[in-house]
Amino acid sequence: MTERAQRITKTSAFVVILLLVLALPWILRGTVKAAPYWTHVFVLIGVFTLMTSSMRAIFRTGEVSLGTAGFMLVGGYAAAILSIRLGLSPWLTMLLGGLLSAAIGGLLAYPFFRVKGVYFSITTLLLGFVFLYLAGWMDWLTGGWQGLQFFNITPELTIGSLNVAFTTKTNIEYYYLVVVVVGICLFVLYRMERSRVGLVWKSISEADHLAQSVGVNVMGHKIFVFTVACFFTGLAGGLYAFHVHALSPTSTPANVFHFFTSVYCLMYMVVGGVNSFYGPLVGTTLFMLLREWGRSVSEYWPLVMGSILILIVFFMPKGLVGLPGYSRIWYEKLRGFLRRRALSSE
Amino acid sequence: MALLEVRGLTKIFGGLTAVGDLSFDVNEGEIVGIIGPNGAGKSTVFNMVCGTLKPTAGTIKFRGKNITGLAPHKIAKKGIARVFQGNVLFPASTVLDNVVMGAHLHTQLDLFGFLFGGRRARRKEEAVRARAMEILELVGLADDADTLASDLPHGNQRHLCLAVALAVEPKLLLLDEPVTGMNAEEVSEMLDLIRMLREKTGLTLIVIEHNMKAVMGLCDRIVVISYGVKIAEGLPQEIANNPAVIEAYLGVEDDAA
Amino acid sequence: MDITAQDAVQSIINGLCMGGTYVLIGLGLTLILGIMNILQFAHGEVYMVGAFIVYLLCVLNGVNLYLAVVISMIATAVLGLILERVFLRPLKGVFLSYVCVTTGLSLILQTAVMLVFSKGVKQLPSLWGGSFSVGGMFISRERVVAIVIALLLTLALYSFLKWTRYGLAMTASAQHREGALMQGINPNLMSALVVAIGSGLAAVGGALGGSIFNLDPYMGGLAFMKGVTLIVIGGLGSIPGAVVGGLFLGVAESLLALFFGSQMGIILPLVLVIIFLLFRPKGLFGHD
Amino acid sequence: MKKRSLAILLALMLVLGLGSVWMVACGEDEETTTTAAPTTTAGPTTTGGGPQTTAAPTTATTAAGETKELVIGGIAFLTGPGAAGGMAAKTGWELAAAKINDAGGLKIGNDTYMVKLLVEDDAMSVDQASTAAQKLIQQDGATFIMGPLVDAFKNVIYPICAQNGVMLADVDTKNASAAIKYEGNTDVSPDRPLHARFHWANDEMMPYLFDYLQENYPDAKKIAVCGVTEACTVALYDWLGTTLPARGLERVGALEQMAPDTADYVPPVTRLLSAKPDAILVAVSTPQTWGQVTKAARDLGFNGPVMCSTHMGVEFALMIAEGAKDVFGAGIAMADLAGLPPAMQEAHEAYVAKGYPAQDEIADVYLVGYNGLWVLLQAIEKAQSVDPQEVYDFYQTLTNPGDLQTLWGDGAYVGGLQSTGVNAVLCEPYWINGVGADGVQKNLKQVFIDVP
Repeated sequence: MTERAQRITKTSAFVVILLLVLALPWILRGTVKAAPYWTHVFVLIGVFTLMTSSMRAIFRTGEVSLGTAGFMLVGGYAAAILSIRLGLSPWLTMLLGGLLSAAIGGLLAYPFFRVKGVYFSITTLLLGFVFLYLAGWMDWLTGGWQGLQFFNITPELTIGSLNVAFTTKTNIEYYYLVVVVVGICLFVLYRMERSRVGLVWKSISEADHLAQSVGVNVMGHKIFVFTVACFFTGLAGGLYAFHVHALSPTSTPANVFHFFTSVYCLMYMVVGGVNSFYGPLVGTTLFMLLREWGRSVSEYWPLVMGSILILIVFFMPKGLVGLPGYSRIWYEKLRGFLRRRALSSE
Repeated sequence: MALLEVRGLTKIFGGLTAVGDLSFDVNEGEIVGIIGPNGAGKSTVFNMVCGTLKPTAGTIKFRGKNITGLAPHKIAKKGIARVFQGNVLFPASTVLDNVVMGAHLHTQLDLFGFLFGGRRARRKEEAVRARAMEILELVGLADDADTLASDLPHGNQRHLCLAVALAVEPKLLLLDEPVTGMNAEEVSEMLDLIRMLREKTGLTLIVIEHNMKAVMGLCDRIVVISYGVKIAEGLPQEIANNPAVIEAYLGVEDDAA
Repeated sequence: MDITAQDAVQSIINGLCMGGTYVLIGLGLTLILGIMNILQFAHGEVYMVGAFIVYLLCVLNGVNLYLAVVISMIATAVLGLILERVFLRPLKGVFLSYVCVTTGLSLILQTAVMLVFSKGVKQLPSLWGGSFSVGGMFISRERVVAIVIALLLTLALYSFLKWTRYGLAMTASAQHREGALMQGINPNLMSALVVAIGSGLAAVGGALGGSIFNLDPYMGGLAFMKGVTLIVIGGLGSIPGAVVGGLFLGVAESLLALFFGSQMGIILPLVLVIIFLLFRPKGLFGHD
Repeated sequence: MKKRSLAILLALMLVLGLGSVWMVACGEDEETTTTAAPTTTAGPTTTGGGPQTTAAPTTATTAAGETKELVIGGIAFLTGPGAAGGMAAKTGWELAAAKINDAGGLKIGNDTYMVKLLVEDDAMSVDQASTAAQKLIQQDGATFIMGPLVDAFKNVIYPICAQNGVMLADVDTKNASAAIKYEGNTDVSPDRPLHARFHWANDEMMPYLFDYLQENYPDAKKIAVCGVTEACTVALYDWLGTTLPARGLERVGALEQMAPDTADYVPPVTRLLSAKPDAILVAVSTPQTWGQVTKAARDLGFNGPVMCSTHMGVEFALMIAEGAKDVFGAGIAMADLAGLPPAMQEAHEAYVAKGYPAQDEIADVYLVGYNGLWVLLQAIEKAQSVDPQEVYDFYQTLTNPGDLQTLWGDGAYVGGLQSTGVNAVLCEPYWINGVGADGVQKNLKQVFIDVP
């Protein structure tokens, strides 16, 4: 295929997917019985895609952050508390939640990046727990383990005479909100990765000492990417908060702010394909849909999840994104095998 | 004024003196060799010059400015590049990308440029790539521009390391054991390359090397250290006949061989 | 509220006991981290499996508790060997793959145990029921037994590492992997050995934890977190570090909980550890 | 891909996205009329406020003697730690549904309704609770939702139920009734139509526990209070500050809150005992708290009574605190089944027949679940309607003793007129179980929980 043809295929695929994403609520309305419910599921998928992609941005510099859920908690709680106590507009508080998360991430990034690899993962993991316990402990601010509820607070948008409330009645408005916000964030991440900044990240993950010796401010870049990722994660938290309208730090592994959410994001990332920008998108969408379809066997879900993860690591290191490539290899292998058998039987 | 002035450089690791009160100068255009037995502290000296390690005491001046204890990337910006011991590369990147990364300081990173990369930024990027190709031609790797760095044969990887460092466009280049693990033919090829570079670009070089023969043939001046202390300095012939040096080397010749 | 000095001393003793179980899980984690450079996310689940094997033998089949602990230790060591051979060894050193495979394993083990033993909270018989009083302090007998067992095992491990050929090789590998390779130490053998030993110790920790507190398929997560915290305090791959770190963590939690309430007993050690990490990233006994 | 094309696509995306929002906003009015409602198999009609989505019309008048399905949804935590409780509640619901279905279903008018029970997992997470509720209501057509077992999640589910005209039935113990004011209290109130409570709350149970304490441990005057870290625990503690002195008892020491993930209960119990209490009250308990507190207290040499106001079989506490004595609380001791009402014995036979052990630590939870669904089905049958609003309205008229039957005994009715302002709280008999000085687990006393 020529380069031009390749580009055309890619662009058209992108456009088709984009149109699908935009038309989704209307498709759902026409096809399934419980459209608001499925729209709600896709809203959650959008939020988690943003978290997974942010995690992957940090991973581009070679470090695995396991504090994703913690920063989501910071963003979500900050947005909710500011809206509840100070009556600020959800639009503003979502942004402020992201900024607070970014500020905390940026401040902690320097000490955290002084350690590398396993140590960095451990530190972020512990930080996630600190946030979780703090949210439970500071009950005068966060409502404690009981959590916060704020059903009366809904983002609203007024353009001229038109007033749109992003309610959970049909979830459609909120879906488009998530599509737009997550779309912009993903676009920023995409542009970063494909630009020189992305090349620098890659160089840091491959050989940080060498990168440093050719003049790359390794620490600066790591702090930058961590801060940006924390901002997006916090923003995801805000989006989550105003969709579910309740936050609870219940300390069980299933809770959304628990460390396991970070692990699940890691899984979505790896299963989708860690080397591709589209990996987190594919991984998150497929897995969360799978989980929703498999509700009736939800107690077996962690087992399925773990098994798929291990199988993917062992047999498809490029993740699901690499599936076309694998299928060709597997097909070739099968053909070779069949031919050999045919030859031996003759 | 010397290009690099090292005065009283000392590094102590938990009570153990790795480098003690080391002083030497490097003049513009020179090739200086630093030799010494295993564990003499040669790499520690490099690490301190490059900023990877902070000296316990002493100063390092580069072009008259104090650079002691600066962060590595700032030192690189001042014009000191380094080739690491072993083949330290960006293994999963192409040969060309390796050199492009080396030219990092000569590219522009603006905060919003990456969002809507304009024509100007693209033109700049193309210029960097063209320059990288030139450097690859210089070290003889132009044909392998699109191969992955990790797929190159050992000798070529060493050349690529050199190319990456050259892309920084340094005033001073530090080479950590550039010919270790090479056969005689590759060694002479590498030495020719280094000499050629100096003639073409007027680079100043400091070389750490085990291979005495290579150092003798290459360097203008040699500093010998043993257990972190300078025991001799001078022209190659003087060093070769210095009894202290011979003793220091003979003492470890057994396990080196 | 008046907390007497007696309460504090009592708390320290209880903290040491908690620390003992932490040490047992932390030793395995830190050795695996030091020698294989893996954070074994499934180690908490190995701890849990060890406890459930004791439950299976002792409560469901009436085997003597102490015998059951020994059998569980061996069985879990074998489980460790299998995990190492099948899942960890084939992944040659890719950090992300290790994280994924071990977290995957932890999910699988959790769910498998939950499906086999059902979800309810369970309890192992007490190691030695009741408590005795010394100078007005009440000290629970089973906690004393737990400290003694933890210390004995730590000593045994220490002498193994200090006096035997394999032990010395293991210490060498933990301190300097490349150097050990050059000395002709078989890294695969070392990995297998260290996972087996670590898993066995974790199983005993699980049994102690399960009889003092209670058992459930999700208990490994918390234990893992404690183990991770203590290796940050003690330093990567360091055995004295793990012991000191574990006991320190146990006592700190206990005392902080006594003076500031049980919430602070959980949060403050974590905050302290993060601050600690900023000033001493290599831990108390860590090395470069 | 070209950079510019991406920028254009982004702009396109923005425009389309905003456009779609606009379309939604404009199309809102006509949508409600044209969209097919999520047709539930039961076909209830909603009288609840506003243009709602549930509006399907097959009413009971169509044909005589039809057999239909009544979909009832349950939400509980089925995964993760503590899943045992959720699973037990699910089992109880299943047994109650099976009992009604085996007896031929509910006879409403000329129709027979078979109960179709669907239980979803809330995974202890607010978004999953919300997802579960939306699925049950919209996809499966549930018109009554039971659960979830955690108070905080009821707040998440209630708006979804109210929006869709679905009745939310609290079948589990409440941590605190509406009489206890604190932020986030989810108890029934006039502000929460379509929300009914089918079981007692901890503070409604406590007076009977104190009665028992004063009868059997007359010397125990000073009571230390602890519980899990929750807003309601603090509120209950404050409430006890005035309630206890009125009975001649004294609340001593500070409230001791046990954070989730607490491994060692000795430090908090040491603090608790430093006030030198005669008795300990576990005001709000997780499955472990009661047992762990008892064990720690006994290890620390405390010999006074330890009581718990959350419903729980004493087996559960004794499993952790082996051999402890003088422990009692609200719940049923399965070891002492003989003296219990026939309805409960029958339920337990069905439970054992399903393969569960006769002496199960979590048997109490399934009984509570069973009881809740049974009462709900009684209310539906008495109301002679499957419409949530009608059932809810009728339920509030069942105020005569004996209007409803429960597993713990007869004479139950709907009360709570004074405390909540609506008659949506069930008053029922219950039991105090525990271990006395003789060390035998038994059902100590039957009480009748009467909400004023």
